[in-house]
Amino acid sequence: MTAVTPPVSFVPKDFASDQEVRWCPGCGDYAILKATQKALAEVGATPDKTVFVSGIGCSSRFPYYLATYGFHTIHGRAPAVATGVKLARPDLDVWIATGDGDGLSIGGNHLLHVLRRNVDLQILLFNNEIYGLTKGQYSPTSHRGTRSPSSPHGTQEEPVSPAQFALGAGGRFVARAIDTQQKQLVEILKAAHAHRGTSFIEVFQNCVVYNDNVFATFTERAVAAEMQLWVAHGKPLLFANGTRGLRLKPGTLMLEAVTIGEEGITEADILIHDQTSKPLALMLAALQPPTMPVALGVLYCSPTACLPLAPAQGAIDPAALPQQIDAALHRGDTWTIESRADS
Amino acid sequence: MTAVTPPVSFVPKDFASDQEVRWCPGCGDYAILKATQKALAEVGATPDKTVFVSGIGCSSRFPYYLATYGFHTIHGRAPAVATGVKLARPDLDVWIATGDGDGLSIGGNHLLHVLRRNVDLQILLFNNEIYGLTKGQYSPTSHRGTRSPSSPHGTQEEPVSPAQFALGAGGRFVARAIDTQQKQLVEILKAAHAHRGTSFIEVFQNCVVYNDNVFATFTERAVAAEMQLWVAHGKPLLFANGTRGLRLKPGTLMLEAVTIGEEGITEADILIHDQTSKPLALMLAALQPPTMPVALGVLYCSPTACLPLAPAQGAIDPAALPQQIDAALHRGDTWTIESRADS
Amino acid sequence: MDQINPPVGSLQPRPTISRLPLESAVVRFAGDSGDGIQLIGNRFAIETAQSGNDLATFPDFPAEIRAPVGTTFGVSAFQINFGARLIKTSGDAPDVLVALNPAALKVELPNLKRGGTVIVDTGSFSERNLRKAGYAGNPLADSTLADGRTIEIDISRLTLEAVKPLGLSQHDALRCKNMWVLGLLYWMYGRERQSTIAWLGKRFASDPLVAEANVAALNAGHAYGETSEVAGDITGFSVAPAPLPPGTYRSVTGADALAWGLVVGAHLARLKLFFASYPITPASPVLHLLARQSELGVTTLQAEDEIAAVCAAIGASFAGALGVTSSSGPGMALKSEAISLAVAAELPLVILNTQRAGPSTGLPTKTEQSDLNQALYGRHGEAPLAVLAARSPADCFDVAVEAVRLAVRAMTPVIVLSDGYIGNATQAWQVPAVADLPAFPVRQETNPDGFSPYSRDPETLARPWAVPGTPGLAHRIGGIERDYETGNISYSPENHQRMSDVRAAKIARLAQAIPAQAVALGPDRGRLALVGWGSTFGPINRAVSLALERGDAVSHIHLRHLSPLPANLGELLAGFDRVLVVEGNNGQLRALLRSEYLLDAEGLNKMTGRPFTIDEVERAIRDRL
Amino acid sequence: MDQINPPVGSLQPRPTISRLPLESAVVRFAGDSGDGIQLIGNRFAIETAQSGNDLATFPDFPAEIRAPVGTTFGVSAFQINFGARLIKTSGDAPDVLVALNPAALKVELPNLKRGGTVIVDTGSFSERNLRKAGYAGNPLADSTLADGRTIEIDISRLTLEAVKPLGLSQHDALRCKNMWVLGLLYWMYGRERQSTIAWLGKRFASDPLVAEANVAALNAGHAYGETSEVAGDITGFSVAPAPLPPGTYRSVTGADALAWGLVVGAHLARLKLFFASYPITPASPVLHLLARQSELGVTTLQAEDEIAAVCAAIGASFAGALGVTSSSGPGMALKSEAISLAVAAELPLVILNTQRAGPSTGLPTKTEQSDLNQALYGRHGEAPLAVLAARSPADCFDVAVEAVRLAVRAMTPVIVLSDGYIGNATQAWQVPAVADLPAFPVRQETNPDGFSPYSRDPETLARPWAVPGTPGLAHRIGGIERDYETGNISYSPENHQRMSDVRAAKIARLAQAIPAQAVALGPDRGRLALVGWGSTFGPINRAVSLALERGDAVSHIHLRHLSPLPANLGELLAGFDRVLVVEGNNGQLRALLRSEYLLDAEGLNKMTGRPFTIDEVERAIRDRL
Ligand SMILES: Cc1ncc(C[n+]2csc(CCOP(=O)(O)OP(=O)(O)O)c2C)c(N)n1
Ligand SMILES: Cc1ncc(C[n+]2csc(CCOP(=O)(O)OP(=O)(O)O)c2C)c(N)n1
Ligand code: SF4
Ligand code: SF4
Ligand SMILES: [Mg+2]
Ligand SMILES: [Mg+2]
Repeated sequence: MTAVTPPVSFVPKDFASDQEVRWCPGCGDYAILKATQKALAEVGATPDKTVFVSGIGCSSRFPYYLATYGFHTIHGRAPAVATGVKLARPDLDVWIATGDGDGLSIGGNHLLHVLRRNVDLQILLFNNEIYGLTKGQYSPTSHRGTRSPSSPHGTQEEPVSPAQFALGAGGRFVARAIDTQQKQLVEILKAAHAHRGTSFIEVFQNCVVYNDNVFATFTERAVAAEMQLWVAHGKPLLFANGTRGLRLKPGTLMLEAVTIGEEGITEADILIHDQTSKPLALMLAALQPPTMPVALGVLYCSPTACLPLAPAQGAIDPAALPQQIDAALHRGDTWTIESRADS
Repeated sequence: MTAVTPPVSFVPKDFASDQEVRWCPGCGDYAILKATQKALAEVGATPDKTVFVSGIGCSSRFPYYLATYGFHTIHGRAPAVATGVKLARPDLDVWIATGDGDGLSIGGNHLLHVLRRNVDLQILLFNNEIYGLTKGQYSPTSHRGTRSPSSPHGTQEEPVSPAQFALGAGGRFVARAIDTQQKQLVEILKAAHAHRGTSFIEVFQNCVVYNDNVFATFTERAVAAEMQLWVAHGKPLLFANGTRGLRLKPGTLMLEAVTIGEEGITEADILIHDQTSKPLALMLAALQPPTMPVALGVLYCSPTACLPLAPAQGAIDPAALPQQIDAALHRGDTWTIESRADS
Repeated sequence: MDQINPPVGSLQPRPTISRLPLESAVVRFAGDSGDGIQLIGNRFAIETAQSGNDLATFPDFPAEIRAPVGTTFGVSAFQINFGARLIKTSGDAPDVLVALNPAALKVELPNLKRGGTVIVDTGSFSERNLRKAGYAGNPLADSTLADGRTIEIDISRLTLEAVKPLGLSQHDALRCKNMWVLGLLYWMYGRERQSTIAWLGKRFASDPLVAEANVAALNAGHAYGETSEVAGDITGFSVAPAPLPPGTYRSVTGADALAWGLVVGAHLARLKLFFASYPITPASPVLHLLARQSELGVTTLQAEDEIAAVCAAIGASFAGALGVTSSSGPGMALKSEAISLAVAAELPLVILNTQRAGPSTGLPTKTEQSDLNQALYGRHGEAPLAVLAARSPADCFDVAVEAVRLAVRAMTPVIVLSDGYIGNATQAWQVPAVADLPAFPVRQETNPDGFSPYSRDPETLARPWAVPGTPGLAHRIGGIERDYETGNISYSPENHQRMSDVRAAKIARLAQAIPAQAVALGPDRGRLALVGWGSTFGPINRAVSLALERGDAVSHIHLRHLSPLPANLGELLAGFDRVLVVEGNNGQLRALLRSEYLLDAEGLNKMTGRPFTIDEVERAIRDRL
Repeated sequence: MDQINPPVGSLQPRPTISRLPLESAVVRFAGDSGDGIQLIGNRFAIETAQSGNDLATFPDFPAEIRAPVGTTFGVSAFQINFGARLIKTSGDAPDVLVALNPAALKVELPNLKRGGTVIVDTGSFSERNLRKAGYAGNPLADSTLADGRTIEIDISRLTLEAVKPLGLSQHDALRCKNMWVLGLLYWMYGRERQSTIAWLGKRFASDPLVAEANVAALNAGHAYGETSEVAGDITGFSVAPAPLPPGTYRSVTGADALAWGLVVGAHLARLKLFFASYPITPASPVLHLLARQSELGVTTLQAEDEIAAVCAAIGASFAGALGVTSSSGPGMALKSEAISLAVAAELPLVILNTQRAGPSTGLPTKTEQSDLNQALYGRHGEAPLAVLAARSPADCFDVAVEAVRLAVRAMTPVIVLSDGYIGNATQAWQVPAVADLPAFPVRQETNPDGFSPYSRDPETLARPWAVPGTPGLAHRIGGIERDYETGNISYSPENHQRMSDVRAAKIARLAQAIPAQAVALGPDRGRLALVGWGSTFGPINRAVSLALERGDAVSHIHLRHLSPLPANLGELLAGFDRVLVVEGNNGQLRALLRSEYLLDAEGLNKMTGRPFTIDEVERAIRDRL
């Protein structure tokens, strides 16, 4: 056996595997991969202690490109597999990569339950509002009217909002990011990693082939400032380079976008982001272009007890185990058959 | 063939089937059955046009006891089966009966998607915070610490809130009721029936055998007034016989219970229930004893387009169909092989 | 019909008198679900075991959680077969039936052995109860009970009288009825009361009055037997100890034994046990037992559904634990996609299926053996794995250990088939000493030199188990076809053929690691072999042993390993003129044996939700000899 | 190797010269995914069909959505087999390979027929592209292409030149390369250009410049052929029309034909078609086609997963529509619990499985026949149903209609097995006139007199289909065992046996409603029969016909009905000395035939993700005669 001394710290490229990356040229997944490698390095992760679990989809190829342990499982089930990994080995750092189809169509139930159980792991949901791998059918996040091979006349269904769903499911860390906005994405990944419990990150990811520019209404450079609201705990909910902000429409429970300086509005009127407020998080998650900017960043973070609990079971003494098992087997009613004289 | 002339209108017992009801004596399901039969009669339902679909569980035995069409399917899948029924036959009045295990454990994904698609049907979720039929294991709605055969040391998981989940999933009608409170339950069932789209009703149901009195904190007669807040659209959010109410805690996004007459509070300070406000519905759904009353009634009702859409496909002319199919088969590139002289 | 007047003031012990010796006996207790039938059944079983008999029991719960009192569908029953010989089944028809209400009589009487004895509580035969049971008249008054011996006792009244001095409410007093019955049965079969009295004291420690009342009822029932015996109304029996190997015994259900087998198997492999399941009848008791074993290092997860359960187990296996999941037919169907992933990923995984009667929801509380095909073939693609079946409650322990051994040996999923019958039935089980069992410690990979996640052990063809957290072995696996050498994704045609072949070969090769098939009973070759698997063991074995006693040339072959089949099986079967496959399905093993060995195997099949009776198997033997 | 100098200014038509007549030819187009290979393949197929040849094609997409340009895993190919005779497969090895870049040459060359012709675009053989393709040197310069005939043309440059007058960007101009190739191939096989030119006009109606450029490239390629032919560099071939029955034809993939078969089948049953599915490769195209047929009354639902899809279809069938669902192996696994419900509820349901290579995710874009066991046995409990398999793209239509007929006849689920090969392959298909097809209108129950939801038709054993909304028939059904008479829940042992028996009998009885098994080719009895099911039809049939031509005594038997098996099958097979079962799995049908008929059937098996070649089957025949 060769003793392997791990280097003290790792740089992003230490997290790149030797496998050729096979997403379409221009796919947003590349940027997410890059940000993840960077974030892993920055949080001081160790490849050997890190596990990426994924389902099926373009996005779910993610683990192959990371030099960590990885398990590309089956469609929709990554949260369940990852729960098993984490409960069996609480010391491992577990991440899930999933897509809008993998995570919210076939995998919706497992996503609900991993969030509810608050298993200590990070979930990256690549939302491209489409099924990439199976060639472009609409997904549960596709906006109403999306035309696709399976919806030639446009979808007639309301999409699910990943962030609202995650909050409704009991998620305690819910964030949003954009594939190409690396700086923010890396920071959010780091915050997710720091959070104890399930961290859910929806990444708006551009599928150049089947749904190109679907997020253009808020990701295009020209509209980015107007249409992106990056939230920060304790900071006012400002956007458009600080010229606009959100306040509670007086007398209602609705957020309203206002312009500083107009109608006597000052920065003091602007709501302060409180990442521990679930009602606020829900309202932020519901904002939509064109009338409202998209809320990005850590919408909600409010830690509570998570699974696995402190390793109470860690206290098993292997040497004592056989006797303990013997004792357990003898618990309750037992009786003894004596060896008989005549046998 | 005998011509059956349906009676013009039906009374509750016309909705009772000839099957012996086999729930445990004292089970809350009886009361829900009774209320449903009453509501069906009151909304003018016809047994022959009504379909109840259920999964598996004590609660899912519901269809057997109604003299309507019924389908007792498999565990967790009632929403999917019911979606098929409704899309195939938009003229039928479709109801789902499910439990907290059936609907929110194994069936969580289908519940999400029927709500998201907003299929025009009614869902009764019998929440007894336990798996009744399989003899008492905890369910996803069991409160933390619930001891059961599968959680001998008490559960370590946070429960899911059915109403919050339904709202997060995009539900457009979310209500809550209590099994034994017949008057309100019947009214809520009628409101659900009137709503176009998916109507979701969580009924707190007492399982006398495996989880007796789990809702006693708010259902016991002694605490009912203090701990039940029955909401009504356009009416102030009052409880405790009108002596207490909810207001928005000044400067926050939090509901606060206040006493009329104390600290200068008048009824005018009390929030008016707006069933079209999702943020309010979410806040109401999150209220919990002992510090807050449980919000009951129609928490949210905000209709939008639902499935099936107006029967655009109803316009198929059966006589013309063969030619239309022929035409479709010939669309695109075709060619003709002439009959050959030599054959 | 013997109407017995209760002996008044007869509670003093009487001198022991001569008893009728029996080789074995079948007793069935039946009453309303609220009557405490399971309790006295279990207690009777324990005393019987203590007295040295071998035994098997079967609890027969109603399908409803809590049916209305007095209805036929609310009848709860408990059957015990015990004897001076080795006991293989819980018995065909009871010799003695105890019916505590009319509904119990209605449901159970048809199953009584011809000429058997019925003990009824006449006190419960009210108009109302008769009506609830669906009796037009009173069966005690008409010819219903003509065939056999009926002992009518107003047990209700006698119980009330016995506990009267304690001043309990009528309701509470009547709840002691079951103890009165137990007392009577103790007397009939010569059992001691001491330990039951002690147990009652402990059980009702917080309520000494109730404890006392139960003891009083127990004693009264016992005394009643003594008195009647003297009067010649009730016969006392004696059943000598069975020739059991010396040791410590306990009674286990199949579910208990599976659970303990997993705990011990994981320990023998030196692995942590991770058990994920979703409740389903009749599989849940394994989850319940394991949920209580956290001090033994067992982690359990009640998953959101069966898919999540198997996936979590797979995740745990990937992470280096022994992942186990369990279910019954409908849940097994849901797991099949994920089991295929475990086949592809080549991870150890144990999957328990406690079969119930199907298809679909079927009869959840009834037994059947109809999931063999599903276990063998119920996956997409060619996804070979190992399949084992347990033959009896106690055998569940050995089979669970064997499943762990094979799973880690070949890095493969192993399906273990049990069923609702052996899952709930109990048997006396000799408790092993864990240290005496042969260990098979797993070697997880740690050496990065030349490491490939899909390199293979030349003997077993297993790939290395390289667990996350191991320095230098980070790798990626998945369900897409993997390169034979590197484990990376490969779309190569030749590689897929090679991998398909090696997956099949790996399972086939397990045949080298399992014992040759032996004959369970009878000669090694001959005119007729009865072949079974799983819970048919008891009835086949007993029927064959009776036939052998009669001098018939018949053998019993019972399979534990269904995939791969034992290497010598074809040859063994070829030694018989006729082969009769006895199974609780439409001929699933039969089809496998026919296809495998081109053998004209016949089938004895049954799908009633009930196990075979010895009698049914005996008749099939007679028909063929 | 022939280095050809492009003829300058040679775009005028030349007089037609004598062409080499061929009975059939296999052409394979290959290039980068961005090269428009599928487009010209399809176009070539249409022109070929118009000219009266029979044909079969197979598109071979890369596994990646959009692999980097120039890589081997980004190669897209399209193969066509066409002839003056009936064509059964898309051909073993191509006679002519068109390789539009080095990666295409690298991937495809090994499959070229010995002595076949390669046409390469030398313009794409840049350093960079060679490197991306993994070539160390230039294969055009070394001995790589020594075996056979290579035609090197700088197609890129010639295309640029041809479209230059139109002033397109280099990028847009190069995109016409595929049309240049198509023009050349049109010339080689004597195809007309008119309809393609018209089609280009329509396709690029919004961009006339692009249309013109494509036409120019097409013409240039064609003219190049003419010129070279005169120069003797490229041979022109002629393929006479095939002896096809007169009628209107179109080209269909298996997926198209399945979809149309469902539309027509539902119509023949006078039912509304409700189709629910979840996308999965290679099954999705059926969903895509049906999603476009709402004007024909088809309702489609893209469900949240496969379980929801099958459940919605079951719900629709319960509500009186024809419920259909479709998937591939992994999704089929997920559906199995619900299929069992449809068996228990006795509702008509059609389930399509377009098989792919497994286990687990396996090779999603590759073909296999390994889900037969899953279809036959992959459910818990005894849950018999009907299983059919389609033999070719066009046959998918007939099989889909047959599936609907059997489903409604017996009120049963029917599984239809197709696979990735025939699902994507195309074949010429004679378009039927719907009115000429025999209808089988369903009689849904309307009579309340003596109605019971589980009464049975004495002939078919089917229960009545009483649809919600029908006055007076309100009833409840479910997955718990139902009483034989009333349909209410029943826990009775005898009833479960009776219901199990009738479920089996109902499917067995379908054998009376299906045609007797005929021999597809060859004598009715003899030395050797090759037995197949599904997509092995083409290679087996062609191989057997070649063997028969050689005078070998061999027959081809091809099964459409796998459950129940045709009543005469055992007898038919017994007439052959040897039976060889050819299937793309490890011997699943073989095991069934062995078990069913105690017949020592051998297997010819393959699991490479590719269909059998004719050659492989021929060799197997030769080995056995
Ligand atoms: C059980 C099963 N059903 C369906 C599929 C086919 N499938 C693979 S990926 C996918 C959807 C992928 O969509 P998404 O999760 O959004 O990933 P993306 O490709 O867009 O990143 C589907 C339907 C499958 N592999 N397995
Ligand atoms: C596929 C499958 N898994 C598990 C079961 C067992 N099962 C039946 S009902 C049930 C839970 C019922 O709980 P709930 O929905 O809350 O209904 P309740 O009985 O409490 O009304 C379970 C686990 C099943 N029938 N099928
Ligand atoms: S199909 Fe879309 S999501 Fe998939 S790799 Fe290509 S661009 Fe990315
Ligand atoms: S177990 Fe509970 S939920 Fe089920 S019928 Fe009994 S009381 Fe009702
Ligand atoms: Mg996606
Ligand atoms: Mg419940």
